[in-house]
Amino acid sequence: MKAFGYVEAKDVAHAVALLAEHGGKAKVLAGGTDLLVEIKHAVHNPELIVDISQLRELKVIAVADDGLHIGALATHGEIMSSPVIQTMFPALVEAAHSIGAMQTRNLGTLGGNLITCVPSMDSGPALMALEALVTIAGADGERQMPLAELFVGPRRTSLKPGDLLIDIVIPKKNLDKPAAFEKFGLRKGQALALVNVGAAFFVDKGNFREPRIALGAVAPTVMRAPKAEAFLDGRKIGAEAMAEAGRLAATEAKPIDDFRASAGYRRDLIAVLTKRALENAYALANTLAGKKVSEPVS
Amino acid sequence: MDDKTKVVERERLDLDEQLRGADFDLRLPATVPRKPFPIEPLTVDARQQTRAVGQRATRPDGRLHGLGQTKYIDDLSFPGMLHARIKRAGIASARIKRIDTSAAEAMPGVLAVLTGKEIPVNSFGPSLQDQPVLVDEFVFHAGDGVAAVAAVTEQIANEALEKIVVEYEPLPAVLDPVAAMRDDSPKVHAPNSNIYASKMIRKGDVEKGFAESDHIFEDRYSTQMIEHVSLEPHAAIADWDANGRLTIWATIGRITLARGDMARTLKLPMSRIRIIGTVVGGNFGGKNEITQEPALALLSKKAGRPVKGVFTRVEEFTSTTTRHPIIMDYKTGVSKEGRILARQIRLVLDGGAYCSWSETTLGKACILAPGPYKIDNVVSEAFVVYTNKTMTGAMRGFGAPQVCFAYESQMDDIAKALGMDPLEIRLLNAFDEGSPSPTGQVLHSVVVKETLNKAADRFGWREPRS
Amino acid sequence: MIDVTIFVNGQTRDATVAPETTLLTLLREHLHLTGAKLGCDVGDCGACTVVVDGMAVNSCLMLAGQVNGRSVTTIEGLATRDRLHPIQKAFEDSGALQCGFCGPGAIMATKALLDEKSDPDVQDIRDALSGSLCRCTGYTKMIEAVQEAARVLRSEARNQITHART
Amino acid sequence: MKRRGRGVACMWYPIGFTVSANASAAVVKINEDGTATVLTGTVETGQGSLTVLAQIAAEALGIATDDVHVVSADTDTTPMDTGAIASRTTYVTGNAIWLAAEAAKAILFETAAPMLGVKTSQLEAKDRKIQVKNYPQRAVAIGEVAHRSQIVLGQPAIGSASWNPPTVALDPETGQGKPFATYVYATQIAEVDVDDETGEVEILRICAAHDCGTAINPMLVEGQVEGGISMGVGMALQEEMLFDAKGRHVNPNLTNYIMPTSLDMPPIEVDIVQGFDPTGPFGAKGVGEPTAVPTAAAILNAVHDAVGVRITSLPATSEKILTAIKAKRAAEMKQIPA
Repeated sequence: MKAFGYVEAKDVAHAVALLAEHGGKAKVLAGGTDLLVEIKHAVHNPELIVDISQLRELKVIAVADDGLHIGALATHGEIMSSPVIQTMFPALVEAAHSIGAMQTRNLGTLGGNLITCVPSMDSGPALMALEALVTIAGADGERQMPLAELFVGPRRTSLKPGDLLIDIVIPKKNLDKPAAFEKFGLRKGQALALVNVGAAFFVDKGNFREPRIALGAVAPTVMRAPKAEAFLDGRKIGAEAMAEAGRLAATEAKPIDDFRASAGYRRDLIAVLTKRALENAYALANTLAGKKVSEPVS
Repeated sequence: MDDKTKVVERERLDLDEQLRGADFDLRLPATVPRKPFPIEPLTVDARQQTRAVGQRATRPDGRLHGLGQTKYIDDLSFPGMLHARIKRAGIASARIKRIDTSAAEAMPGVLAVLTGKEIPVNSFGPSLQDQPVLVDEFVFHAGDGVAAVAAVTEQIANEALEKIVVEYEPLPAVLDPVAAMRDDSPKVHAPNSNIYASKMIRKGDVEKGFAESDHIFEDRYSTQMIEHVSLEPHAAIADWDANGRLTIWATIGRITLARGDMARTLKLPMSRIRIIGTVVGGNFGGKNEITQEPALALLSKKAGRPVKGVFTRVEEFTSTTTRHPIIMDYKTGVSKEGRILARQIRLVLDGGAYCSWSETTLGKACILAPGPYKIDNVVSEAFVVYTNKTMTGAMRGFGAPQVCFAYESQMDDIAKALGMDPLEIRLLNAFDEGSPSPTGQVLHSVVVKETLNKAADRFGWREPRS
Repeated sequence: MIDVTIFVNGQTRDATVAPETTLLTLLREHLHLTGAKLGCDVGDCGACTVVVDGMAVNSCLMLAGQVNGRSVTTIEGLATRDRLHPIQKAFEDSGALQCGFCGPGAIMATKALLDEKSDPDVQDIRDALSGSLCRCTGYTKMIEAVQEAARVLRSEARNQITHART
Repeated sequence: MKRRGRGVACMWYPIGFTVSANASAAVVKINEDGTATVLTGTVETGQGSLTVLAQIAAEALGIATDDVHVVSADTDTTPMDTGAIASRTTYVTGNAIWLAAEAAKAILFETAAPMLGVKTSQLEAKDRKIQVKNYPQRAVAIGEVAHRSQIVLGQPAIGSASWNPPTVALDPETGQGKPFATYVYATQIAEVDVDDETGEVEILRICAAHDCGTAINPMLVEGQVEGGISMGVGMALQEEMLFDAKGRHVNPNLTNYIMPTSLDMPPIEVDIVQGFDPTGPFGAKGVGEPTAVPTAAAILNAVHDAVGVRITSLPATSEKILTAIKAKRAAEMKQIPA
C-alpha cells in the first residue's frame, strides 16, 4: 500500500470534523474489508484514513420507539449473533451469513457494505424490502432518508464528502413483517452474488399486503421490483402468484452480461429466487403466526 | 504504555493467557515464543513400528506446519535483504520500442533495476528454451515480465515499477488455439509455426474397426485453463558470496533442473550455484521450473545484497504456468454388445505463450486418451499450439484429467445408447492383467476392474435406487 | 509513523510503524511472528488468520493502528513449552496438513470456532473453515481434525470441572 | 426441484516421465547407533514424500520410521533427483533409496556375519536387529553392528544407488513402444443433486477407489486422494482462467477465480485397492496425480444421470447446465405433436 496518514476518530463528531476538514482526500475505515483491498489495488489513494472501527457507539443493535436500530459499525458477525435480529429478521442473519467467510464477517460492517455500494451487496436487498432508513451524520447535523436514496450507482452513493453513515433503522411498522433473503453465487463459500433477492409482505386474510421485493446484482444498484409488488398486492397467496411475481421481477431488472454470468441467466435466477424468497417469507409468516400452514404454496 | 491501559489489557485476558503472561521472560527481545520442548511423542505406534511400510506414520514436518514454525521462503530474512518486484507487460502481443528505467533507478531506496537485455542467456524451458526471463524485444503474453527492481522495501519497489516507462507497438494477438493452427494466423514466435509439437499413436486399423462396428459415436469435448493455486506464492531469495558463488533458496520441486537452468541463463558453472529447495507450500506441477530466479540473482549481483522476490496472487495467475485447455474430438466404434472396436482421437492443446511442459503433457494426453480399455484399433494424435496467453505447463495429471473427462463422458453416452449399465460397460472393456496398451506395452499389476468393483461396492451402485 | 501497543500471545508489545502497515506486516516483520502467512493479501485465502479479541480475522485486512490496545493471538500463542494445543495435535495426528501453508490460518479459525462452540457439527466446521482456502487436502482430514480437537477440548473442560470440585 | 444422479469414471495413469530418463540417486548412511540418515535431491512440496521415503529406508533396514532422518533438496549436499513431478517420487526415488539402503545394509551384514557365525546370505535386518533368517534367536542389535562396523572395523555403512524406470522409445511413425515402467488405476463415483431451476450442482459424496501398489503410508495416500478430488471438483464445476478479447486476464484473483472452499466439498470415502507391483519399492507405485483425473468425469456423468444433459465443455457452470436443461425441454416440447 502507498503511504497515507491515519487518525483514530474519538467519536462521531470527531470523525465528521476530520472528514469536513479533509474532504475527498480522506477515506473512512470501518471494517476495511473493501477499503483496504481497494487501496492495495490502487483504486483509491487516500491521503488520510479516518479510522472509526473502534467507535462502540456505532455498534449498538436495539429496538427503540421508531424501530430496530442497527449501528453502522455492527459487523456481519455481530448481526448474525444478535438475538434481537435472529428473532425478528432471520433474513438479515442469512444475508450477513452469506457474505465472505468468518474472518471477513468479523471485520466487515453493515454500514461499510452499504456504502461500498457494489450492486451485488448482500446487505441491501432484505433491508430495502423492509424499507429501512439510514441516518447520516454530517457537518450540518444528522439527517435520515430511505436506504434506497443512498444508492446512486455502482460504487456511488448520495453521501457528500464529510457525511458519515451512522445508523440503519427498520421502521416500526415493519417490525413484525416477515422477510426472506435468497442468494445465488458461483460457489457455496465466499460467494459473490450473481443475484440476490429480499422479499417481505404481510399476510392479510390469505392475501399479500404491502409486498416488497428488492433485487441485487441485476442493476446498477439494488432495486425494488414495483411491477411484481403491484401484481401481488392484495392478491391471494399461492404458488402461481409467487411464480408470476418472479417472472415479472425478471422483466423489471436490468442485468448485464459479464464473465460471471449472462444477463439471460441472471433473469432466470431472479424469477426463481424471487419465487423462493416469497415462499420462504410466507413460511416464516406462518411460523411467526404460530399456526399451521393454512395454504401450502405448492 | 501507561498504567491505565495495562489494566484494561489485563481484563481482556482469559485465564490461559494470564498464566502464559506470568511465564513471560522479560529478557526475551521479541515476542517470538520459546519453542515447545521437550516435545510430546509423535504418534508413537506408527512411527516406532519396525515394519515401517504400511504404517499410518505422522509427518514430522506436519508438526512444524501446525506450530507455524515451518520456514517458507517469505519467512526467511537476511541482513540487508532487498525486495524485488517485476513489472508486467499487461498487453498480450507487442514489440517493445523502448524501456526507460532512469526514473526508477534514481529513486531513493532503489538499489538495482534489471531488463531482459542484461541477462546473459535470456531464455529457458525444460524442453524448448523459448521463454525469456524478462522479455526484451517482444511481448508474448500479458503476464510477461519486462523489468525488475530491487529496493529496500516492497513499497518502494512497487512505486519504482510505476516509474518504469515502456513503449509498446501492439501486435495482433492470437488467443484461440484452433485459429492459431491456420497458416494465416499471426505467429506467436515468428517465423515459426504456432504448432510446436505433435504426437501420433497408431495401432491396428481404425477404418476396419469402424466398419465392423454396430454404432459409431462422434463427440467433441473441451476443457478450460486452470491455475494450480498453491497457497504459497512462487518465491525465492538470491545471494552471492565473495567467491562468486550463488545461493538460491526457492520454491522449486526440481532443484537439479533449476540448477541447470540457472547455469544456462547466467552462464555460470554448475559448481558455483547452490539451489536450496525450501519446504514448498504446494506445487501440483506449478513449481517445477525456474521463474524469477535468474532476475533475482542478477539484481542481487548488481546491488551487492541478498534479494527476495515473492509473487503476488495476481502474478500467480498471470505469470506462472497453468493447465492446458484441450479440444478433444472422439470417434468411437462399438459392437452392439458394447465392446469398443475402434477409437480415433484428435487433441488440440492450447500451449499458451511458451512450451514449458507442453511436450510431456501432449505425450501423456495422447497415450492415455483411449482410456483404460482393451481397444484393438486406435489412432490418437495430438498437437500443441502457441497462443498469446499465459503459458500452460505441468499440472497434476499432465493432460489426463482432460482426456478422462472426454473418454468417460462418451462411455456413459455409449452405455445409455446401448441400454447398458455404466459400470457394466466399463467392466466389459477394461484392461486385464497382461492387456496390451495403445502403445503395445504389455501391462502388469492391472487392477482397474478391482477399483471399479470396490468403488461400486462402497457406493452401493448395485443396490436398488431409491 | 504511529505508535502501537498490542497484547500479543500474552505479552505486551510496542512498535512504531508506518500508518499503512497491516496487522499481518506488524506481526511478521516487526514482531517476528511469521506463523501467519501472506497468501493473497486481500482477505480471500485466510492464510493470515489470527484471533483479535476472540474473533478470527484476516490480519492482511486490518491496519496495525486498529489493533492498538487490543489482544491478538497468533499460531505461535497456542502451544506451551511442554504441550501442543489440542487443535495442533489433532491436525498433526489426522494428517490434516500437507504443504502446511494454510495451516496456521486454518488452526486459528478452528480456535475461534471451538472457543465459541464446543460441539460443532460438520456444517459448522465447514462454515468456519470456508475462509481458509486449502489446495492440498480437500478439507477432509481437516474437518476430522477439528472434530477430534473439539472432542479432546470438551473432555479436558469436563476434567477441569471435576478437578475443581474435588 | 432437485434431481439426484450418480456417475462413475475410471482411469489409468503412468508413473514417471514419458520414455525420457528421470533418474533418482540416493545415499543412505547408517549411523553408529543404528539410526539412519537419507540424502535425496527431491523436494517436499506437501505430499509427505519425505515421510514415505523414510518409511521405505526404515523398512529396508529393519528399523522404525522414527529412526530415519531424511535430508533433501540441496544441490550442494544431496544427490541428483528428477524431483517432485510425474507422481514419481515414491516409485523412482523410493527405488533409489531402497537400493542405497540395501547397499548400506550389505556392509552391516559383512560385519555381522562373523559376529553371528553365519554367511552374509543367511542374514536379515528386522526389529532393529541383524538376525539369522529362520533362526531369529541368533541376533545382534543393529546399533551394535553399526558401531562395530564404523568405529572398530572402519567400514562405515554408507550406501548409494540410483534408479531410472526402464522404458522403450516410441516408434516415431506409430507411437508403439513402452513409454512408462508402470501405471496405476482408479475409479471414482459421484452422487449429485442438480437444481433444475438454477442448474446448481450439489455434490453429495464421492467414493474413490485408488490403486497405488503397496500403500507405503495409507494416511498420506488418503490425503492425496482427497486433495486430488478437490481439484477435480474445481475443474468440473467452477474453475476457469478467463481472458478478455485482447488477451488480458479477467479474473486473476481468488475472489473471481472460483476454487472449492470447505463448503463446496462433499464427504469423500477413500478405498485403497491394495496391489503389489514387483518393480516398485516394496510393491509401491504412486498416487499423487491420478487422484485428480477421474473426478470431473464422474461428476459430469452424475449430472447427466440426474437431468439428462451432457455438458461437453468444462467447467460445467450452473449457467451451462441450466441452458442445457432448457434446450432439452424445448426439444422435448417440439417432439410432442400439436
